[in-house]
Amino acid sequence: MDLNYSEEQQMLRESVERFVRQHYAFPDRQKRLADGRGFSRELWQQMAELGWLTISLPEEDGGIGGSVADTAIVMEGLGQALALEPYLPTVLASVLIARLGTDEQKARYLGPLAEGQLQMAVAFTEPQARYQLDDCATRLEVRDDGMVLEGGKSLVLGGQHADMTVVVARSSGDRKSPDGLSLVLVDRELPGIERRDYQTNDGLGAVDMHFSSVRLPASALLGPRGEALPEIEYMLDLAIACVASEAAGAVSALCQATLEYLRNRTQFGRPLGANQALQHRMVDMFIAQEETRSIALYGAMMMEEPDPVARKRALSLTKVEIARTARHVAQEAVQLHGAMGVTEELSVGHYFKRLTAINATFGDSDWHLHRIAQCDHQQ
Amino acid sequence: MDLNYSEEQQMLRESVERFVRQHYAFPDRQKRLADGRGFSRELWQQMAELGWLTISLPEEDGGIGGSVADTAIVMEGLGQALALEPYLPTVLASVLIARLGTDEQKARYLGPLAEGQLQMAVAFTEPQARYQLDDCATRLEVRDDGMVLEGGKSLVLGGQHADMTVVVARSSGDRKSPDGLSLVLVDRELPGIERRDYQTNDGLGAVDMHFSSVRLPASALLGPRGEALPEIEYMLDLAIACVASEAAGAVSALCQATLEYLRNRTQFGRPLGANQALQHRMVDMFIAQEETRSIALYGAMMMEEPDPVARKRALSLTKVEIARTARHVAQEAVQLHGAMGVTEELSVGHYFKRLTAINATFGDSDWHLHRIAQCDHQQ
Amino acid sequence: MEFRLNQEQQAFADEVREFIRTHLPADIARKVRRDQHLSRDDYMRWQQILGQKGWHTFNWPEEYGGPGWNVIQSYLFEVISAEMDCPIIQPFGPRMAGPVIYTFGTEEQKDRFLPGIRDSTVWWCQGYSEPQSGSDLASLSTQAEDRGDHYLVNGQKIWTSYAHYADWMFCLVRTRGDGRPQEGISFLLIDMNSPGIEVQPILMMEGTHSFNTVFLDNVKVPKENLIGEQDKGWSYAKFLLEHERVDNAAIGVTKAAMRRLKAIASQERSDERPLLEDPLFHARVIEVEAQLQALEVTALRVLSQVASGQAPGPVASLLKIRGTEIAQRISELTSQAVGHYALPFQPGYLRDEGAEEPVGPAHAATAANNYLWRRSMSIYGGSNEIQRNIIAKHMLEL
Amino acid sequence: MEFRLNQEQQAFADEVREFIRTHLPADIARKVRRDQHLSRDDYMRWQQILGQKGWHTFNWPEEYGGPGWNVIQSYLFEVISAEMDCPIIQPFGPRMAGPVIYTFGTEEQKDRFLPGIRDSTVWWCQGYSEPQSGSDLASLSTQAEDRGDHYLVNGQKIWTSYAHYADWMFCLVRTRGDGRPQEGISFLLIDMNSPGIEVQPILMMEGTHSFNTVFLDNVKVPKENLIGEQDKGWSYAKFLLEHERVDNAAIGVTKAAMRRLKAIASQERSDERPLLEDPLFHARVIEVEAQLQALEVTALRVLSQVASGQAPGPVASLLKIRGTEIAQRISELTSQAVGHYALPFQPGYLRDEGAEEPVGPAHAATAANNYLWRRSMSIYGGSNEIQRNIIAKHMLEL
Repeated sequence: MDLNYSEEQQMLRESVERFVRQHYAFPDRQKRLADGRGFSRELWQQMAELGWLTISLPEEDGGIGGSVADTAIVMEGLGQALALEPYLPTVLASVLIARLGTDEQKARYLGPLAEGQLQMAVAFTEPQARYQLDDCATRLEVRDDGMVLEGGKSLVLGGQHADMTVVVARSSGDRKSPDGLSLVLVDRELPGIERRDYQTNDGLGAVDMHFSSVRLPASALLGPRGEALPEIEYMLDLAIACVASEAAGAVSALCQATLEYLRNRTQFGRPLGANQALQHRMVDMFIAQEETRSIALYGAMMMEEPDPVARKRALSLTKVEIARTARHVAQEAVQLHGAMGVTEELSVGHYFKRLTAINATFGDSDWHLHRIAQCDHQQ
Repeated sequence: MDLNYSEEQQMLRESVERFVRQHYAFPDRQKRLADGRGFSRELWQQMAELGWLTISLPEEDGGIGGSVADTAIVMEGLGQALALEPYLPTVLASVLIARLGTDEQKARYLGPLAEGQLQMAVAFTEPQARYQLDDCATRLEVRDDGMVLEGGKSLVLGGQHADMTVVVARSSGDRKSPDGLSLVLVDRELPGIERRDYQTNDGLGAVDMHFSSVRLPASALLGPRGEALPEIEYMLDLAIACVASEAAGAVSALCQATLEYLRNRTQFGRPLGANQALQHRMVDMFIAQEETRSIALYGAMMMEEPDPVARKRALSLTKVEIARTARHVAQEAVQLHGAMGVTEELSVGHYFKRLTAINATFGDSDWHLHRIAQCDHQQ
Repeated sequence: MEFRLNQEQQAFADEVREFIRTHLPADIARKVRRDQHLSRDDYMRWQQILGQKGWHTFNWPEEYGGPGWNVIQSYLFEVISAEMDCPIIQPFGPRMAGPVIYTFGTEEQKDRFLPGIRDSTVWWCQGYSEPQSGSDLASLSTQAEDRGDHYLVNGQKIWTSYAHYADWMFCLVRTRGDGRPQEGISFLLIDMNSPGIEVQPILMMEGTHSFNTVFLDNVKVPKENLIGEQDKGWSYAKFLLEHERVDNAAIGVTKAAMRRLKAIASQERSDERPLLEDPLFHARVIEVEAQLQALEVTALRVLSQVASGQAPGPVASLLKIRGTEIAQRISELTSQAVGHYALPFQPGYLRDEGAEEPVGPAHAATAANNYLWRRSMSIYGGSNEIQRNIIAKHMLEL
Repeated sequence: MEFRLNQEQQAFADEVREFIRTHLPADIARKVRRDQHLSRDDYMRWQQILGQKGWHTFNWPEEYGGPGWNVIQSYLFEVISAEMDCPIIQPFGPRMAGPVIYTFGTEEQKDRFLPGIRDSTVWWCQGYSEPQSGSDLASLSTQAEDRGDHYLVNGQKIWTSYAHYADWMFCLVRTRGDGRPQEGISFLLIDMNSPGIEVQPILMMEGTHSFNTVFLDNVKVPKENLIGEQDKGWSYAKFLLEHERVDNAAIGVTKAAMRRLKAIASQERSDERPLLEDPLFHARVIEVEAQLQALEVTALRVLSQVASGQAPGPVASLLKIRGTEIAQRISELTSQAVGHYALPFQPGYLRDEGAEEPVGPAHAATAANNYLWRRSMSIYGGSNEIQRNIIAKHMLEL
């Protein structure tokens, strides 16, 4: 038990902070959002050069051999920056490949991913499934000469940028069976793929995908056939650890902005922050900020837990707490900013939207409460 | 639709207020609590003379022909007074007799009840049942020569004073069957009854009863055999309407006391109430006070609703809201009173205990949320 | 005391229902049902239909063309209107400009301005807030200089709802600089077509446009457009603010939002069951419903008070606070109900411009947007913090 | 960064567990497990056992007899102690009097007072609050008049925990009346057997007695009992208050309360299932557990800071605020779990004096009482409102 950052982690934190300070002034972010490309290729290259894109992968897979806690440090910075770069989808896809890929697959994809030359995403949700991971109607038919993908995926985060998408498909079993799920690597350019790109409230964008008899080579299978669910669960937990840290960054940015607003805005002839009622609410925001940081650390550390039920429970607990603290800070930051807080102009509203999106993805609080109940009844 | 009190109701309100002002100074209440008899027989007689004990009963049954809203007016006053008199058990028992009794039963019991000469209570909960009304292991065996009661009841509110107790017992069916429940009138002095009287946190006291082959005459049956559940549901809803109004009275007493404390107590050289953070919390208490009043009115009015499902749903909604507002005001009143708030000496803590007891009786908030779900799924 | 409708009230409710059923344009009702944003034309069409029936200004006294409804009738009208997917009546004319004009205006002003409000041929907007005076209205600095037969107005108004739709603006301006800030404010009616007025949109975080900045640059306002006495405008504005808070409870609209939430949560599936039957989600909905029920009775109690001639007083602030908090919570649960389909941003669908089908179910397409949009409810019309200050000061005497 | 225990930490934890297993008297553990109230003798017996092992003052530096544990070890000791139903160590000696004496006291004072704290042969109490100065400590008015070789103390202390058990009191008194209220306060150690001291119980709403009023009537206190400099007592008191807030998080005890809540909710039945499996109740429990988990990590972060030599600072207030709120919520849910068996009032059982069986299940007999009793947690030790003021002032610079 040791809650201190290592020296390397301390350096990484400083490096991330510097990067954010240099490149993510809010007006610059808004320009990137408006320019149609969605994010900055230049910054992406820099992040690749800093080694961040595959920071937690083993060195033999082209990573730096860090832990999820290292990824979390980067995510916290990106949360503070309200970054538009598709870092999270890259982390999720690369970790799946590193955990499940053949040597050939690793060699083929992880290098370009690490170098920022290849964009990937993971398609694991379907319209009817809500947050249920094992509810999968997309079917994968395995033939002698390859595989055929049939069905559709919704809300593929970062999918609009992805050259390759890891798709969850069912190779056997009923729609809701926990067994029979497989992962396949699907090239953007394959015939039979229909895509609908759209903007999302948080500016990050997503894609709905439809597959009509999409033919895949046998080499597109990632990991053992029909046994993907535990890995998808792992990926979900990793995603939670990531967005928890992102939320910690966003929450602390909101607290900072609100504090400054309270100090500088005057009303009835004195600073807003002279109002004790607002002071106490600012204190509660500050408390929530510390709680967000703490539970995000907990989530990242618990990704090292070998027992999958204990890990799932811990990350669900993380998501429940993040949902509470992020909602609280986001709503209060807007409210304490008054009318300006709800405009397009200020960053506050954009953080609000991102935190709201985080709460609605990878399972909302209620879904995780049910998931914890399931974990508890298993014990 | 008319939210105004009638002239008669306005007069009743004033009469209740006067009564409370005259007789319920807090030190007097504490003396009565300590004197071992539990409540004041003199006040009880006065209440009887004012016609309050059976205020909502039809005139032919010795009542005044009022509505539940009239009973609610008295309850609100008693809540404000933190009264110890067993008014609620009397209301519940008398209404059951008026609704279900034979002419003989009515003649025998309602007169003495109205005159304050007879004390009654209703025994409807069992240790294993939590709040479930139809979970009843106490059995009623019907023989040619009468009936035999076997089993036990817990938390019989006001049962320590009761000369007669209306007992819910099962004349047929399994322990949890909705059918087969009956009501019987049980005399305190019958052989085979074991009683355990105890104090409760709110000072009102209760009894656990055990029945070993208690023989009852056939005339002890109240209402049709085996069909009591709808009437027990009605009684529960009536109890909720009553305690909602009682809570409204207690909540407004707490708000008043807290407001005075904030005005008069000085700290750091100025009144506590000069702190804006405390002002806003006082405002939220005041809001909760108005909400309590409103939902209590709603509950009382909805007791006139003829559709039992709609009535049950409305009273459950009332209990859910009361649970929220009463808890909020009780906790905040204690907190804003600071250290004094948690002492035996001040009334605040005693209101807190009564409101806490109200929340734990007649179904807690979660139980009523489930009950509403059942109503909704029936529709 | 009675919660159910009596015969007379029932007959009135039937009449309202029948009128709406036969007169509300289907395209407008559909947009309201979908929570889409309405155009100026949508609002005006419906308000003019109501105007012809004499119901657009249903809260006005009969002498100025009101229908003479009592508070319960007005309440029923609002609840039924919302229930049947009518647009809300924009308050700036009938709720704000109108009452000030018929209470404090001259006969000429009444003749000139009231008919356009009654018939809803004129769109009004409210020029109150300024960049440096949000909740602190009395510190406003827009200047109106006395130029004999007219005022010359210079300044800037902000958060002006629908200024881009408006024909006229009622406006607080400073006509005297000394004394207490509340003194020296005047209440002017300004033609939005006057030279020197420029309206600039303020975009909201969810991408919609209903607020504006209004720049006033040497705008000439004839003196006949002054309401009441010069320098006394503050008292007229206060008169309005109190009434506004009662309206802000918006029970009818919030009840309709609750119904919509339940409908959506019945369509959404969680683990093969309707989401509404998920014990957690159901409990969250019911907890709000209980609060809404208490609010409704409180509003009816306040209305009964108003009917018996008492001023609503600071308790109106309670309605504003809880009304907005509850509406916000409902919008939040609605957004939660649609799961990750709260993410897509679909402004075209929101404004019903869409050739495109929405991403995900149609009911999801406006859910998140409305959650975002409703965050402003607790800020506008005097923030809930200001309302708490008002209650503390006046009612609790703290 | 690592959440699991390393080998060394695991060995330490095993040692603590083994010691408690073999040394904790069963009757004491049973009372703690049942949430009953402990007697002076119960506390002293256990503290003396710990004292013999050198663990009663586990937070002290080695030079004064502490075991030299690091923060993680201290933390583990507290968590394991609570988990295994040890009584909490009363803080007045080892956490309060002790650190002040070894930090600011003379060598004579150290020799005289520290052994009794280490061995837990002496019970200390804290004389801070006064009737007219609750949270506003600096306004205290108990006078200590300089009489050459002694002070003559007159005044009244209130909310003094366990004054009726105490042998000694550390006490803030006023030795000078002019200047800022914080100046002129001195820190005295007072023998509770001194003539002129009278202890009067304050009964709590739930019927228990742990607080007292202490009257001081011409109490002679030898000057050798003054800590540090005369008139500088405020700075010693502040030193303590900051440490107290860190302790107030009481993670170990709260984790034990959470476990107890789950155990009770597993025994209680709702609709034939364990109440803990009721989706609503389970969700309410887990929502608090998530908060407790965040608090635990926050406390560990603060402890790491303290370990690296930084003062805990105002973030300690956060631990006090959330620590008490979460503990209160757990006690409330525990009371809710037992249903209407929260009603019976059973002081005999609470103090383990009961010949009688409790009404209802044994686990219910203390549940409501503890909910009532824990309401004071957010008031004592500097109310949570004062803590918020502290954070606002120092950390946020508002």
